[in-house]
Amino acid sequence: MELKNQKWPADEFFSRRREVLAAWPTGREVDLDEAVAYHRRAGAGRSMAALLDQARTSGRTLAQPRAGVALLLDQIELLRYLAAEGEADCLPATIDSYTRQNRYAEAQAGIEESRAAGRSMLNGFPAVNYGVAACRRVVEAVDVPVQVRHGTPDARLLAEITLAGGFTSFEGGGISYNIPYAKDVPLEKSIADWQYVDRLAGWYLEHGVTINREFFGPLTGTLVPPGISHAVGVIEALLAAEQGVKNVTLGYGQCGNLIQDVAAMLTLPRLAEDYLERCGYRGVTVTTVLHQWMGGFPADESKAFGVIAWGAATAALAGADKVIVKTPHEAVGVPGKEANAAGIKATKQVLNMLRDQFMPPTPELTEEIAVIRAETTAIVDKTLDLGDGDVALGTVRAFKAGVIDVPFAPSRFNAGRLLPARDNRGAVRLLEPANLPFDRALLDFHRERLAERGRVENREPGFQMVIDDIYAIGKGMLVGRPR
Amino acid sequence: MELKNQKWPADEFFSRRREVLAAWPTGREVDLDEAVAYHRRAGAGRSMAALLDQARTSGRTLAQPRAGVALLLDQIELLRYLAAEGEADCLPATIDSYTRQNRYAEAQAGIEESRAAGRSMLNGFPAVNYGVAACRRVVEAVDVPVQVRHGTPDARLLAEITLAGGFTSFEGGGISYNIPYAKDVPLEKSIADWQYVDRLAGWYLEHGVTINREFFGPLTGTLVPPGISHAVGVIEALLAAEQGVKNVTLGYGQCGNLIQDVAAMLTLPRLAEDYLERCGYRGVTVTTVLHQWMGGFPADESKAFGVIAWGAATAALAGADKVIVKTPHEAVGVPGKEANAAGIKATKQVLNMLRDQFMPPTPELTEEIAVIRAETTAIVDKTLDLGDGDVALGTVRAFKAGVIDVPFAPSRFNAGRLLPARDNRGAVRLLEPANLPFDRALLDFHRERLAERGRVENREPGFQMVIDDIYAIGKGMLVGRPR
Amino acid sequence: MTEEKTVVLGVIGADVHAVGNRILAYALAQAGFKVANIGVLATREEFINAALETDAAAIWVSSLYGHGELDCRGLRDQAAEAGLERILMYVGGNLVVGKQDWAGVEKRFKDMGFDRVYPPGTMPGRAIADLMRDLGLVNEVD
Amino acid sequence: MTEEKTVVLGVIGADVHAVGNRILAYALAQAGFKVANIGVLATREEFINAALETDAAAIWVSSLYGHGELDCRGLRDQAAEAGLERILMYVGGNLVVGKQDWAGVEKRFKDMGFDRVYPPGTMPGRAIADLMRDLGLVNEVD
Ligand code: B12
Ligand code: B12
Repeated sequence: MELKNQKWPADEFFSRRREVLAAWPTGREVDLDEAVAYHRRAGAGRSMAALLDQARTSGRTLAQPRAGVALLLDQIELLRYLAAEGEADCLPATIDSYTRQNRYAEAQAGIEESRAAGRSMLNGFPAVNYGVAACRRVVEAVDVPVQVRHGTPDARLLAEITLAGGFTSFEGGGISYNIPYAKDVPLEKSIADWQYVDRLAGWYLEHGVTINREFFGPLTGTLVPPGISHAVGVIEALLAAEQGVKNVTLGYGQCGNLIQDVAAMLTLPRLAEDYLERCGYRGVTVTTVLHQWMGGFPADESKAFGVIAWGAATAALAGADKVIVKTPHEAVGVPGKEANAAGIKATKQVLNMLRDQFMPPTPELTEEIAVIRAETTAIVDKTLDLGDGDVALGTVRAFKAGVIDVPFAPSRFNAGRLLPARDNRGAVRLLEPANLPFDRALLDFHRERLAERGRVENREPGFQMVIDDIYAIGKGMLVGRPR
Repeated sequence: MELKNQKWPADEFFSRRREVLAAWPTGREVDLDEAVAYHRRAGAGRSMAALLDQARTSGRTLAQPRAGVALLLDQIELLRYLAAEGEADCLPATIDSYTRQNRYAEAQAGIEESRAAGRSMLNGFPAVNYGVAACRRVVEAVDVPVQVRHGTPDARLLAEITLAGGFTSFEGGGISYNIPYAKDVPLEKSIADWQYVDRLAGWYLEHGVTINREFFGPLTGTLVPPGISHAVGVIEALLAAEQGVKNVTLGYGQCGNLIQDVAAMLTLPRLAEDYLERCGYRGVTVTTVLHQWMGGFPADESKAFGVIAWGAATAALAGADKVIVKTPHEAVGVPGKEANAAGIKATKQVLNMLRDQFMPPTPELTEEIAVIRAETTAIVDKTLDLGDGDVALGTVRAFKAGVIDVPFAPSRFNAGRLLPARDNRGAVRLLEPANLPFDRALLDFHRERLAERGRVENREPGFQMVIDDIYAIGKGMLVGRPR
Repeated sequence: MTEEKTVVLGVIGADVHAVGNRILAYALAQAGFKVANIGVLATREEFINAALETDAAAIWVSSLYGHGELDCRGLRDQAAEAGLERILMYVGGNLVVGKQDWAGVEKRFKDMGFDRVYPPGTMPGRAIADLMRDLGLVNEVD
Repeated sequence: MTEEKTVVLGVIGADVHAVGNRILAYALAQAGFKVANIGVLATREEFINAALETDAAAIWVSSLYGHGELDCRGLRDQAAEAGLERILMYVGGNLVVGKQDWAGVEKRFKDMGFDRVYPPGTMPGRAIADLMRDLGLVNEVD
């Protein structure tokens, strides 16, 4: 089947399904009708879509950790602890990296080694290996909705098993879970595989079960300018909507400059809604999630708390519907449950204290909003152009042309020519815009902002500046000033 | 001598000095000329005034902890640790509560019990008991300026010993170290005793040694509306300037609403400079300090980090010259050195990340600025009126009349009729303005803001709201909403 | 219900923390007690005199600032000497300097003769419930 | 000075963390080394083949994502089998899952045959200095 942005016909979907479910023995456990009945019995209390809706209408920001370990009982205990002691508003199962690469045999070995070692040797929860019934035990262990978080280019089997397993939200997309998470996976393949996932979510919806679909906004987590991640988010929303998804959450990784971050969070749902509407998708509910700083963290735990709390403050002031929480162990390793709860509690304290506060409009904010809108629109419009109106095809071509280019991405299907750097106030700008389809005004804006920093630091903007910025937050700064 | 705002003549000062120094044996160690020579040798690296100046001109915010223990060597180790591991920009010796009440015999017992118990039984460093030479060992142990922080209505001997002991900054004032810190000390007495301290600082200045004088902005630390603490700060600055002080730092305790706090920090130095100028004091350098939330803290350490980091963010966005740092142990007890360093590190991470960011002007901010200016001006002008132009006399009368009224203060010389509460966005307003000399517009403003909250919470603003607000931050909120 | 029992309330030693004291007084009054509030910077003698004067059923000592261990010693003996052998004595606040093991702190204050010892951040309601029980004002079973 | 020695650089296993790899490559090149960068998602075989092809002096393995312990086993033996008995092998990153005692982690990786093991957040300069020493490119005394 050739890639195009078109709702999969049922026969196509169901014939693919057979292959997908055959890829690992647990695939046999999936029974869609039984799964729908299960979700209906579980009710709204388990629904991420319902919770997000409630957060959005009440102006609250939900706090969600990452959390995944190799062993089932440990996963259950972990989630219970994060709900009770950590006060998490919603929870995840974060999937391990072997599963993400569809290496289920290695994941199995990891489970067994973990049992032997008495500690998790995997960096996440291998849901496929455990299967549907085990997933339901995880989901039922807590009173709040649970989401699947991962980074899987081909997540078809994972989606089948976890959605049948009672999870009500599924993160990822054909771009955001490929370009930062893979080296050799063609976009044609990952987009098609995620059309499958979206079609599956759409199927659930058609049978009365709303699955929330979240796209991974932070991409590589490292100095990604908002215009780029917004464009990817909008495209993934369009792709999902075509397959019948009606509940989407768009994400953004905090960059660190308050004005830029607030502008990013304010523009994100508006842009998505505009494009959904323009492309004829009606009745899609759009919510937002801010990821606390996704790049390198300081190793010192107190300093990490500083970064975490600033992310929480940004989420609150920007009115994010949800915030993904980092932990004081971020620079070192997957957090234990205490460190994980610590991150959530610090976050919630700040969210609650700022619950009734917001960032008032200012000329600086208005300018930043205009820039982000212009950038995103330029990229998405050009992508649609390149695909002759087909966003799936257009995306493949846009990446080839460097019209979308994600900094520091490992994928060879990403041009990788773009270089970001912070300006003098810490906003992320483009040092090397490479082939982004920006007009002169936008390009001048970026150049001038970086030139300003260069003048202050008395150096030419260049790769050393980029390196300094990559290390900066880890070393207790935002802008990587020369020493 | 009757109280008036007039520079003490030398003979008056020196005859008082004899009594002061005779109050405890270590008083004999003070030799002013030798002390001046000592300060000159020590140089600018030890000068708090020089450091603050540098912070102000470079737009940086200094981080300073509280720190005081009973035993000398422990105090030295503590400060060294907070400089090296905690990365503190300047340091304090926080004085114990017996010394603050001039109970030197009890402080001595506390030192001895601490030696016996092997842990500090005092909540601070009893500098008077240790004397001049020991103070110099403390000051010399670190490379950064060290300040005396306390809460002493009669701090004359403490000032003599610590300033001769090489400290270059001294906190307190005749109002701010009486009303929140005493029950039975008449303002006539505390103001006169602080005129002595200011005269002493003035004397040092006349001999080439700048002593920075900081006033204790937070007062009772509990829902003090900025107009009140600003008025006290301005008055203390005027009183100090009259005695020849030329380097003052005005303080403010974070209330928690960003806009209100930024407005408070922006107005504070402007108001002080305006009044100093208007009253004829030239060449006084004014800097500012923000205290991270001074009321009840959450017991959970992660949540405490959230409060700390939000205070740091506020200080940075408001452009404070210095921030006084809380610790994750705040709700429980005087922090050990690790907890203390942790608070500083979290703070510095945020300060550094926000160093190049600021809160842009907005209509909300402009309104808040106007309110704080109007309130402060109303109180200070009425105080000057009441004193027939003499601010010292006026202050005594203003407190008697409730023209200045500090919420929750223990002093019986404070009217104690005023009640503050948060509005719907968490800004601190007046529920019961009692006798504050506010015009109708200001009173309406406060009433309307609280009525708005009342409508949202569906209850009449009243004392239960005040109690809820007192507990709120400790329970993870800013506004004490009904459960 | 409380038969207008009186509680003497104060903050001992050189301690000026006034906020908790204000709230405790309000909460006790709301619960129907008479409150003899001697406020902050209260000496042991002031506690005892107030208890004698008001024929109090209990003394509630607050100490927030860390010197509680030094300030509270001898209070029980002085009370006994004054003829207040059976008066209830509670203490609460931030009783010692720093974050210490609570069991140890509680024991030290119980050894000083306090009937109940409360950790930092205790909500008034909890102690008032204890007081009603200790005074036999509520049925133990419910 | 470095006589154009080659270092094979890559991120092992199912690991896609690309940022550190990019910076290490840049830093090694700046220090005068030739870099054979096999990038992320690198298998043990790819490391060994690259080392053979480029006659490399050292292999630098990165593992950030936590599975390093599972992925690195056998690399030393496979290298020996391929005739690379004496090649230097360094490993660095976030080698294990979670925050673990560093001495234990270091020992486990040394036991696997790595010559040097670096904790999270190691700056490239430090390891490059070690490499120059191990390759005899600098005088031990300075
Ligand atoms: C950015 C990031 C990501 C990005 C990566 C984008 C990309 N493709 O590059 C995204 C968001 C995609 C991501 C995904 C994941 N990540 Co990640 N990620 C990070 C993060 C925040 C920063 C990494 C980074 O770029 N640092 C900056 C660079 C310059 O530093 P560096 O990578 O540490 O490398 C330097 C040194 O370590 C050293 N070094 C490295 N290797 C070697 C080798 C030698 C020989 C020497 C001498 C030195 C050396 O030199 C380098 C240059 O200075 C770290 C945590 C942190 N450090 O703060 C987590 C972290 C590495 N990620 C982690 C995990 C678990 C994951 C995920 C599984 C998702 C999850 N559960 O959260 C997936 C895994 C995907 C996969 N299959 O690999 C964990 C690993 C946990 C562990 N070891 O216990 C970390 C530590 C976070 C955590 N505490 O949980 N991640
Ligand atoms: C506000 C405050 C101040 C204000 C007080 C203003 C005033 N006059 O009231 C100011 C700024 C002036 C101040 C000064 C000082 N403070 Co102070 N202060 C606080 C703070 C932040 C909040 C106290 C408060 O008002 N809480 C709200 C009220 C409602 O709660 P509460 O006081 O805890 O009381 C409740 C319960 O404890 C309980 N309770 C109290 N007593 C009793 C008794 C009984 C019988 C029962 C059943 C219950 C009970 O019920 C109360 C009502 O709910 C606390 C730390 C915290 N808790 O977060 C530090 C704290 C109490 N202060 C402390 C110290 C050391 C000082 C100073 C020495 C300065 C310094 N080194 O920092 C001076 C001392 C002055 C003096 N001579 O007493 C320490 C005490 C340390 C210790 N015990 O180890 C604390 C814990 C901070 C810290 N971690 O260092 N402080």
